[in-house]
Amino acid sequence: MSGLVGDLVAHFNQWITVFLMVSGLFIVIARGNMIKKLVGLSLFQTSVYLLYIAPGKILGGTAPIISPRFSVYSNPLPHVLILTAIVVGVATLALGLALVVRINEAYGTIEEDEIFEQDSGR
Amino acid sequence: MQQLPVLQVVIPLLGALLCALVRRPLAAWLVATVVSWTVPVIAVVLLHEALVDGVVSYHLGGWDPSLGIEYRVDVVNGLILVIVSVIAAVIAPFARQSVAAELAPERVAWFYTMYLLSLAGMLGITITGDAFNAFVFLEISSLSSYALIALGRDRRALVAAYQYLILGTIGATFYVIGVGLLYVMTGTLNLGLMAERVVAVETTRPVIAALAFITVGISLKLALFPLHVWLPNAYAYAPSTATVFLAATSTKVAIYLLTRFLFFVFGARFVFGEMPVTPIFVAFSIAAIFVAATVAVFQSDAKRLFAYSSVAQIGYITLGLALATTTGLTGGFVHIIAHALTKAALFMALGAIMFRAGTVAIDDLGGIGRTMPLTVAALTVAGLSLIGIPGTIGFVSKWYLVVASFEAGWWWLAFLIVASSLITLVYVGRVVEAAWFREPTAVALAAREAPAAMLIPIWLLAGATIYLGLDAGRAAGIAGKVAATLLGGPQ
Amino acid sequence: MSPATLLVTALVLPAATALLVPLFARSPNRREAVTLLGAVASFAAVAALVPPVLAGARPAVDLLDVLPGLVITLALEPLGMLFAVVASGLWIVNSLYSIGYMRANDEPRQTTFYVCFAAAIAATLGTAFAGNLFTLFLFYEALTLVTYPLVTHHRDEEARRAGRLYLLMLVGGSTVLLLPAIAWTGIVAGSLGFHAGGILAGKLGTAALALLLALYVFGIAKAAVMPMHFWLPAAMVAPTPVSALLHAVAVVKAGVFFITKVIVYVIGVDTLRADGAGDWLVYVASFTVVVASLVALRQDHLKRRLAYSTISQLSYVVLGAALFNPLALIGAALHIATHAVAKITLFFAAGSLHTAGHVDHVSEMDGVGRRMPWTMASFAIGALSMIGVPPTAGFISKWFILAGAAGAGQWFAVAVIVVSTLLNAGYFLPPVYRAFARAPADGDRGDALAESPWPMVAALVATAIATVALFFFPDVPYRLAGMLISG
Amino acid sequence: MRLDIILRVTTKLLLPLMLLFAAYVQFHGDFGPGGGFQAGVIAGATFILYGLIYGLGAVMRVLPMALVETLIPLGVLIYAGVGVFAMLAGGNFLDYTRLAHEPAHGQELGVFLVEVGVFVTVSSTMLAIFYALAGRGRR
Repeated sequence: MSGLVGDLVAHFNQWITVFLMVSGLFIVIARGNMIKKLVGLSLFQTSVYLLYIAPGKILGGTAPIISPRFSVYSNPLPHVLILTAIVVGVATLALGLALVVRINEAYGTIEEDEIFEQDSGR
Repeated sequence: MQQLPVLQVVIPLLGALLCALVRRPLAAWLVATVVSWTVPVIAVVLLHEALVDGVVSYHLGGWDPSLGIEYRVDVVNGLILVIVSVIAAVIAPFARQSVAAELAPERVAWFYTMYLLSLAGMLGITITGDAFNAFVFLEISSLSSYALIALGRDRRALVAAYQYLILGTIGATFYVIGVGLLYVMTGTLNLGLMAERVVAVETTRPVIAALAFITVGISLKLALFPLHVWLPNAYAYAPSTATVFLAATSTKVAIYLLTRFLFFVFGARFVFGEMPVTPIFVAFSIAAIFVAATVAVFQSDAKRLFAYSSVAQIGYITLGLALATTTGLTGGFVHIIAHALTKAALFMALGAIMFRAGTVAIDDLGGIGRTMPLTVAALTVAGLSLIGIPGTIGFVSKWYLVVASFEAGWWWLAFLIVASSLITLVYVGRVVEAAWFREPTAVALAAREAPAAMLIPIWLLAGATIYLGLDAGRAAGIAGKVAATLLGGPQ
Repeated sequence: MSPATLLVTALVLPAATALLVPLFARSPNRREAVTLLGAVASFAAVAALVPPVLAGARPAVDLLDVLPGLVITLALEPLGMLFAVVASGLWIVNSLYSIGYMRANDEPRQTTFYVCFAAAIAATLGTAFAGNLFTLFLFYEALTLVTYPLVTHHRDEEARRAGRLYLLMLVGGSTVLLLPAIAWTGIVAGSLGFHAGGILAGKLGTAALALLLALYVFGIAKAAVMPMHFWLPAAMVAPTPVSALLHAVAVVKAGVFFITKVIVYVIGVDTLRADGAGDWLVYVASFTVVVASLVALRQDHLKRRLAYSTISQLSYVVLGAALFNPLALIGAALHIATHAVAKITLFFAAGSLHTAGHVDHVSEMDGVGRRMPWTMASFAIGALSMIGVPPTAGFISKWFILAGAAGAGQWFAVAVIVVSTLLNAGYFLPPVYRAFARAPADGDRGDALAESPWPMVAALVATAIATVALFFFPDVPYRLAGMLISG
Repeated sequence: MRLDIILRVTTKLLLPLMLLFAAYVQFHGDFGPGGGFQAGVIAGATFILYGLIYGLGAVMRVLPMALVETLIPLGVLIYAGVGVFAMLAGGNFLDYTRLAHEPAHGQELGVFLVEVGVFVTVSSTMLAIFYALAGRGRR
């Protein structure tokens, strides 16, 4: 039992990642509200940021700026990658929101089932 | 000459910026045309170099591949570059009138901006040798294609774009999760180095999870059944030009990326020998071929019909990959060429009909062959290629797939492949029969033959399906080299 | 010209005609002159090939390398020669007939009609000249596609439904069954070429060989072996010239020609006879012969009766080939020619009746023989040939098949031929009897009947004469058929 | 006077500080955490805050939509321009070492220019998104 708890604690960052990932995905699938879906999508993407950043941290390492006082640095590459991923996430969210705004103007609702109902009725 | 690999991506990128800056419809179209006609030249030169030298490598910023991004062209992605850029070049002259007719004038320049961004993204995914860079390009092309789709006239285009955005983002995120796991295990993002290092750790759980994440993620982007739900609406409601471009190229690029990971990074021995990828892919491909084709039969909108047909046709390509033999892969890659040409021709013909008649509902198209004979004739030729009638390139790919099934000892698969042509015959027949053999409707009588700027591209593509079907040696030869490269990779 | 050049020319001429005809769409006279000219020129080119072939020449041309192993090749052999002569020769007569028929019936879209017709002949000659299975398959498919617009010529719902059935059954058969059969053959034999004695000897077991043969026989739906026959009666909605040349001669004969070629040059007669893998084919063909005749008995619509008769007669050819016996094989090859001239005569007569007074049913034929003597006399000759009564061509081919069956000790096949001859008489003699012996029907229609326009009458008399002539001068077809055996 | 006077005054006080901080983050990117992206977001937020408090019209007078729409591609153009310039100078795309006579200086210059490009694009993109969403229904 202590082994399991030990595993849980040792890999706590991964557990958080998994939790964020699954809950984000769940929201995307389970909610019919288009804004909520986008929120879930963002949560899902955020979990990936954590997935990349966490292994980049090296215990005892410092910010990767070369200085004679330090010899151990964190891996800078994941940060750079995730900066890019964040930009992508922002762009996706912005585009998604813009679409939702226009969908709301066109249909008068942002609930998916109501929209499908309107389209099938035509 | 040495700078060609990066120019392949930078030129459309600069073109997109230029389009955004000029904001005048005609000027934006001119920029798009110049760019679209430049990229295939570069792609052909690159493919030629790859055929002669094996691999063309380019280090961005002069960094070593272990640190920086490498652009790497071999026969496999050289071929895809040529396909994507040639389709773009053929679309350019077609686009001007079609886009002008379907979009408000102030949006035209944005359309070309998005179109060129999407092109840059696709060429980037194809050419890059860096897993994360591929993700960035994937998102560039995806985001711009969401915008392209949302520019459609119908309000359903917005919902289609939204759905595609949600599913596309999930797919891309799955991919990036897989890449992250691989990065943790191998310490590199360079595909070549990854391939070398993954062998030692291939049985570990993170690597197997990475394989699963990447496969599922890219399968979403390439619309492998049953992850295809975004595709029919997206293609049906996008502006005609966008449909042509996306249908002909975007799924092919995703398939390339999947191929690169399955055969090059993970290696065919591991993926198909030790993991149960073949049965899974064969099952889903067969399901795609039959289910999507059957759904296509019952569509009332020609664009939607051919969109479902795309899902079915992708099934043939993934089937070829799943067989993982030289013949199967050759068939798959010939089908990539075949489907790109055929679908581009079909959607272009529909775009021309949309331009002249304002509708592509099958009931409205009755007898339109009388007023637009050349357009409908091209549609018919492309339809024959879709069915796989001998003498067209569609036959060549199916021939390879049938032979590959026999070679694998799966005679039932050969029968399923040919039996599926029958469903294709039915849905192509519905459109063709309506267009030629019904009394003209009012809409059809009011239409006129499409302008030359549309007819010439349409017939170039339709002619190519026949030419490559009769002189298939060259296309099949390159596809065969691709297959050999993929199977004889660095494993 | 060398035989090889002639071969290509003979193929190119009808194709060129198809391309030229639309240029004269505005002027019907010139358009039809082009068609006739093309027909005569094509026949001349084909006929010029006969002497060299009889002298033993086997011209061959490689046209295109599609893929390694898939080459479009033309190669002439005796059976193909026979088929090509029949198809191109009857095209001339048929063009003449079409001119009369299409004008007299005010048919729409005549340009499309002539274009597709010429294209269909080009595809037919392509199948006749094909030098390997792939080329044969290519032209076979092309033939389906170019005849599809002809079947749906009337563009109404009935025609469209017939067209759908036509495409689905023919393309369905060829892609689902025939294509895998060809691929299988290619993989097993390592070649798709035609060789005397076959290319599969000793390469497949009995069961596999039987399956392969079944794939071919049923995949080649144009041969209309039951149950792949449904398309043929449906295709009768087309204008009569189409039914006459395509669905009595070119299209269906392409089917039985294909099957015969497969039996002789791909699987090999000796292989099949020794192995017993093809014995079932006798029964399937016999079944079709008898059942199609029985159905024909019950048809009142004349063209449909002719269609079922065609199904029955086609299986004579299959039966002849399936006996795996030299005499029967000669009979099968001859039957391709003899049935063609006789059946086209019958269809011409049916079209003539339709044109003259919309007489489409057997029950309406009372007394028409007195009003339309030329038409009905020719019809009678065609009918006699179908039954196999001397002095008509049908007798010769039937005789050879019968002799082959008897020689091979296939008494079942002999019985089938005898029974079917009786059935043939049962459904072909009543119309003849009604036409000549019964009094005309009451009402004004019977009085208004008169012979059709002269091009139609000329055409149908010509084919009737040919039917008789072939009985007295069967030399050239017989020698060609004989070469099929000697190789 | 409206009741939001406290907000208005505080905002006026905050704005210059925010812009200054953006500039700090931008230029300090060489020595510590920071860079064009972060600075761009801060600068963008400055204008968005101004717009939120003083209305869309006020901020659009400072930075009109047309200008913002030009700035977005311009920033990318700066980045791509640096890359292409490196190519013209004989190196590979984005090979900063070619930008100055000395490789180290070239690196510094290259990174600086690219970060400027990033700053321009990011800040104007943030603003464009704000305009696009906030401006719906007012036209």
